[in-house]
Amino acid sequence: MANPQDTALIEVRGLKKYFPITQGIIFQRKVADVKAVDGLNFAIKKGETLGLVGESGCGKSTTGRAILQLYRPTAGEVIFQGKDLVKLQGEELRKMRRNMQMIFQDPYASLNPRMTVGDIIGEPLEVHNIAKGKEKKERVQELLKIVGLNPYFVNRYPHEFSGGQRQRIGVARALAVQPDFIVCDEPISALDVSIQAQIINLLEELQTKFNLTYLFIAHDLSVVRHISDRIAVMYLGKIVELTDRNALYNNPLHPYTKALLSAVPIPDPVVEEKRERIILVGDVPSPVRPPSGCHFHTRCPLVMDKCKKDDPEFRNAGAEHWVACHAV
Amino acid sequence: MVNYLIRRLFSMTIVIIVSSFLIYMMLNLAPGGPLWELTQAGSSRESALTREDYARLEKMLGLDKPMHLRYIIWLAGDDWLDGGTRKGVIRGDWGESWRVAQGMSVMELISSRIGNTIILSGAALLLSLIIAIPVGIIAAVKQYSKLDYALTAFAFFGVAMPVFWFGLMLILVFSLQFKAWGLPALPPGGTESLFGPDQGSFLDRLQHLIMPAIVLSLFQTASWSRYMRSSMLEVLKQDYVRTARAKGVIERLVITKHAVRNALIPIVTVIVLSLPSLFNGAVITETIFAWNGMGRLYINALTRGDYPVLMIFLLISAILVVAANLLADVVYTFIDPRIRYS
Amino acid sequence: MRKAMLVLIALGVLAIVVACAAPTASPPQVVKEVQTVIVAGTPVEKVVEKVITATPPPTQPPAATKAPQPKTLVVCMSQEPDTLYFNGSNMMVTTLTLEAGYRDGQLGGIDQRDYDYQPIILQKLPSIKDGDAKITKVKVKAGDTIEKDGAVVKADKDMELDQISATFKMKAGLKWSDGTVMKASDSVFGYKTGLDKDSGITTRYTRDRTASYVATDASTTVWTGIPGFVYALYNTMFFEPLPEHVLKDIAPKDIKASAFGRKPVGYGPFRVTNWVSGDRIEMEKNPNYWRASEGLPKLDRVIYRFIPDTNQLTAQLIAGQCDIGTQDALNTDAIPFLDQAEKNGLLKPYYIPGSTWEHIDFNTQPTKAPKPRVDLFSDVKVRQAIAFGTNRKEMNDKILFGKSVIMDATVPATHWAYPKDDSQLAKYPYDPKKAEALLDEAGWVKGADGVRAKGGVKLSATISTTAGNKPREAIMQIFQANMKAIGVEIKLDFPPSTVLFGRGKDSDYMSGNFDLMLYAWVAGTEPTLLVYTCDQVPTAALTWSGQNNTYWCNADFDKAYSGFNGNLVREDRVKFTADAYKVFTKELPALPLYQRVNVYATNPRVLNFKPNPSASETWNIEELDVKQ
Amino acid sequence: MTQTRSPAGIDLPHRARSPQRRVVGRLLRNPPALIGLGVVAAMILCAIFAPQLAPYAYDAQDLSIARQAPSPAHWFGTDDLGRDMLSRIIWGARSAVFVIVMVMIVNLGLGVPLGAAAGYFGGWVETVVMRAADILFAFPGLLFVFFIAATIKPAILTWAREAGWRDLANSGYLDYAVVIIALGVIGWAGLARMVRAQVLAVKEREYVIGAQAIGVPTWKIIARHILPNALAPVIVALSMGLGDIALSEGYLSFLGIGLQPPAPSWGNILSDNAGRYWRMFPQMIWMVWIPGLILAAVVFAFNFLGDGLNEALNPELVD
Repeated sequence: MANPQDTALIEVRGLKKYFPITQGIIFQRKVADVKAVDGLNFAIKKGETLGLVGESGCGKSTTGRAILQLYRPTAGEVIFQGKDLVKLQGEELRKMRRNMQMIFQDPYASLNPRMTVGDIIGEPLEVHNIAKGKEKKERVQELLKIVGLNPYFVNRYPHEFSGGQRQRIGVARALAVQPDFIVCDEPISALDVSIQAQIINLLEELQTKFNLTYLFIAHDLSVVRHISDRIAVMYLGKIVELTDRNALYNNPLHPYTKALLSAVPIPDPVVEEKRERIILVGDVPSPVRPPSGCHFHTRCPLVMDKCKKDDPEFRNAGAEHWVACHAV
Repeated sequence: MVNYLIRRLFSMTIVIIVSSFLIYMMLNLAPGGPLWELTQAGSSRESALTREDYARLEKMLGLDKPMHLRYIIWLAGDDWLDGGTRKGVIRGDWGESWRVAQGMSVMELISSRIGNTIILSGAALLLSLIIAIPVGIIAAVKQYSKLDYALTAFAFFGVAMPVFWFGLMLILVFSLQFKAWGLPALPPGGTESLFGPDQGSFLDRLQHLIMPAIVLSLFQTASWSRYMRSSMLEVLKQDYVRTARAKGVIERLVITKHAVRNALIPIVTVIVLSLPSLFNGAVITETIFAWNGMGRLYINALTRGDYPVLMIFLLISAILVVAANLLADVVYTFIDPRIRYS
Repeated sequence: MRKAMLVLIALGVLAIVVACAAPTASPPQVVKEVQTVIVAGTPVEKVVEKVITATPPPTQPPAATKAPQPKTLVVCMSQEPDTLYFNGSNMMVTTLTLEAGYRDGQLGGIDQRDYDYQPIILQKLPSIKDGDAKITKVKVKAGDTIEKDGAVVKADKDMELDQISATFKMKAGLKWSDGTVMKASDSVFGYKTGLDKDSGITTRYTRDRTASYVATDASTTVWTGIPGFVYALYNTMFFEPLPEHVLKDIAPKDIKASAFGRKPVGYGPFRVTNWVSGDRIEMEKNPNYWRASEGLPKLDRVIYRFIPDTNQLTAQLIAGQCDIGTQDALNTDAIPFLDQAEKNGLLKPYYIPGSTWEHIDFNTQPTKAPKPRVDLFSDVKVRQAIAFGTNRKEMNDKILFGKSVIMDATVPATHWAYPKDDSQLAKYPYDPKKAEALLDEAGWVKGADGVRAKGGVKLSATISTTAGNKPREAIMQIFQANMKAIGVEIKLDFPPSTVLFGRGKDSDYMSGNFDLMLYAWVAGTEPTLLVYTCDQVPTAALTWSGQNNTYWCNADFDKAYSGFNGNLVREDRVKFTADAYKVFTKELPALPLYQRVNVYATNPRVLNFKPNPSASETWNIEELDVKQ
Repeated sequence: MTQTRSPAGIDLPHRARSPQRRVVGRLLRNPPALIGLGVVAAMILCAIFAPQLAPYAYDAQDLSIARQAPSPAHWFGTDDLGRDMLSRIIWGARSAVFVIVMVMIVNLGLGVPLGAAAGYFGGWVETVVMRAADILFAFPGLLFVFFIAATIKPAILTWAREAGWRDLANSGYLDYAVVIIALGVIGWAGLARMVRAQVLAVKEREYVIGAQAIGVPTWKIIARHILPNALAPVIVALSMGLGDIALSEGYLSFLGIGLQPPAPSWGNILSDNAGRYWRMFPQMIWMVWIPGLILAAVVFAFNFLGDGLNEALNPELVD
């Protein structure tokens, strides 16, 4: 269990998101679940960036969306500013969205092609009654300036911008309501490498400026290293390791983390030469029927008989280094 | 897939039952009711129908019962209900015609027309395919050329022509004026000659088929060629076509081997969905060309208020439409391996 | 992908197979007959083509001399008979078809031509004068069935009433088409079959009023009416024979559905060989026809085709695939074209003013109707003014191309019931000035908008007729324009016939929910008089089925009618009709317009075609012939 | 054009063009679509200004000049009752526009909200709407329109007459109502299916999720984010379908269950005249060909327009 700290802005307890699989000839009945997120517990401190890393399909995007209630969780609690978001409904929830925002992966798909930049960024201001008319326009221009875009762009359409610029627009939209918490769902993975750094820097700048808290989702460890304070590693709907950035990179405990890290190239030819590559065998198992015991046992180089039977406890291995592995 | 089929068949059944019930209700909504014609004022007191006669007729035809019961009897018979003699539609008793051919069983009546309708619709279907697919391909390959514009204009012409008007003009030119000009003329209508050396021969029937088939196929040809064109354009944009070209495959082969085959996939669905018309026939075309098919039977039954015929007709049509929808989905899975239903 | 092609190919093959296989699906019997024709060839098309152009026909009929060709006549009509069992159908086309394929004569042995009856298979029609029909006074006991005031009732006391009986003698040599001799008992069998309420008969008027109908020998029947039933048509009370030897084991209600319903054993000149449902009925010469020795019928085959679309039918006529276009299929719309085609020698049109006549009914007593309306037409002057203001000649000239005849009374001038001296009848030639004068006189004054008004009520009326009848729609529009000229506002109303003529008090017709109504009556042998009597004014007592929807009730007219109705001698009856028409034309509860024109067309090769206003076009089918 | 240098370092024209304006621009550069637009505009003008444009009243008859060939006084000739054909055709445009607009309203009013709701909410809403659409789909198209016209029309007329609206019943507008109900009831199902499929595709787009994340109310999400991006194929199908509506009215008239005279509609003008005079070749050719060609031209125009819209709305096309 992560320590429920007084400074935690958001706390996730036992979060589960199952997508039902229905079957049935005439009446649809649930036969199984895709256990996309299967019991997560963690907290994010105010002003902190938590990196969430895992392979495609491990449930990290679902986690982000479930926290923001874009997918209603199957079970669990998401305590945000003293309220359990899972219990909120309708208008209450809608009002709450003012404090939490999201930045999307695909800067091309995440902006409505039929709205001008001004309308896109202005929409949150409008729906939360923050600003109207001239005030709204000024605010939008200000936001454009903040994210490093020309404020004259307000009347343009998304198709007239490059990917990096669009992502800046997406950031501006998220910032418009002055949120406390932003889920960054792989915000740079669709961008050119040259642009990625710009966006990362922008996000960092903004964090400092507005005292933001990020959940930063990424599929590889190299990206999150720079921006995260702490990092959680996910495998098949569960967090297998959660700790401080440096602890994770220097002393990974979970064999899966080790394997992931071994795939990250190191920008030092000497070290890179010595880098031991752990190649995982087999595919990621189906989340419909996850392996018994430790989900990772089918691919784990350290697999023991126990792993096949018992699900390892997610425990503190010292210095807030949480891990779920029998071998540790 | 099997589960999917069974589920679809079940929902099909429900859809059909609900639609048949709606049709039944609507038929019975019409003022005057089924016996209206008999009660019309005649010129002499000889033909006046007394109230007792009316009640007796109502009873004979089962119209004295409440609506929902009538529907159930129609559907499932009344031999189990009150010792009646009707077996109901679902057990093969389609009833007897009241007006179109009194006393004739509806099944016999429908089977007497369906052959002609299948011939006509089938010929039109074939004609449409033979013309529409090459036209669509050519228009797509030569997009924005003069030829494309010409073919587009042709297609729109087909869609825009009022069928009855176009049919009359064909008769005028190819039957009447050709004859007046001493050219070999086509028969103006009917399914075959009633006398003459060729009566009933294949050639004779073919001659009678030409004009109605052309008129009937016109709309389909036009719209299918548009479908084919856009489907083809879509495919030509795909990477595998570009790759094939890049590999140096000659253009003709690119078109025939790579593009056309894939472009046909959506067209097959369109064609399958038009299959119910093989049964329904084409009301207007059959009327204009005196083609003795289902469409004419339908209008005849509608104007004469032959309820048993109408009901069965609409029921079969509904079944066919729903079945064609299902078939289209199934055919799709066969020809497009990317789609799987579960 | 290959599968897609396979599906396509399979579809194509299926269509081809179906298209090729289907022709043989018709009954083999037809195919055989067809082949005799093929061997023989036909000169039919040749003749037609010669008429059209001077060029030789494109295809020479082969082997024209090998065998005598069956002479085939194709009669094209708009509808298909619903059955050929005569009791089961009330369609005009059934009557038409039955005249060749079942019976001889229009009414079962009796024909109706020139508004009068002619015996066909009877030696003569009985008459009181000749002694083979008689009226006797009979004593009736309380409880006996009698007719009183037009209704069949039980006598409430002993009394003495008139009773009619008539003797019918059939001609010698009558046979059913299967060769069995026709007997008088077949007529009695026909009568008895109709007594069954489920036999399909919709009217039992005469059967209800028959005391007895018996065969006295092999060729004689005697009809006796119930006491009090004085019936002018007693001489037609010969019931249509049905072949007892064929039908004796079939319940009357099942006859329609039996083979007899579609292939009857009859006594007409032809017999049905094949009925292609929806397309045609084929018939061949009946070898057992009673006039076979006279060389009748002259044709070998007759085909009745059903072509609902007039355009197609005229095209078929010109193409030579139809020989006769019947009146139900052709209408006045086709007149310009038919005249043009006649000029080119393509066909021969016939325009006969028929027994159906159009009229405009006035709603004369609106306050008594179940649905009261503003009183517009109770004043006879208004009715007369409208008559004078209606340009019936123009209607005839423009819409009917001058082919019809304007009517003054409820029968055409050629009808026996029309007064020999019609100077007593009020007539209404087109005279808008007189119309305006009458309206002024009646107190309807023209307002600023050109519409007359009286006491704040506008002279504005709605004229109703059934939807979908083009000539009537045109006539109503002319009427509207005519009325506008004399200051009467007319609105047009085209309800569906179900709404206009529906059942009971809900219909506009019965409930008086109309101002003016345009529709037609049929003038049979008996003139249309009954429908304007006081008895027929629709009331609740009559279950709203009375037919005098004008609500006009006139004692003088009723007196003339009852005199007419209670009299069996034609010479005397005409005097009563003269009285009735005198009242009718002066009072004008309805304005007769014109006789509907029956339009027929034949191929020029058809011989002996003699249409008659009150008979069907093929009444002499046995004498029709085609030029070879 | 002023060029500004964006912080990202890319030159962009300062004036922005909205997608809508780009569509219009593309449409106006497509000659057939322009022709279609012109014909449709002309028809609408005729409909609006029929009383001013028509040289005679549509029901003014002069039997002395019946069935005349086109002349300076009567450009399209006269009909059986000596009515000016040009005037009747101009007034007929009003009927056509009325039917088309009403059917469109019924189709859109039912099809778009129902289809959108089915696609967006899923669950029982989807089940109910889509099964209803399935049921309507099971009725065979035009045959069902004939069926409705033949069965419902007497019922509606009777009801209107009972209610004392005889004039309304005779005005032809109830005939229209029947045609509209018949065509509208059938039409919405197809539209709803199409809208639902589009909505299903669009609702998973990230900008919709983005709008949800922002807290945009549901109706606004549907109206502002989903529908505008889902309607392109609907617009195309609709504009092509409008021609069909005009044709269907003609077919109803041909079978005698459409609009009743003297109300002029292209359908009844054509089926009347064509039925009577098509054989009078070439004497009466204007009676048959003029209304026929006009009806065909309008259907043609709608298809041209639809085709043009199809190309113009295609997001993959760039200027």
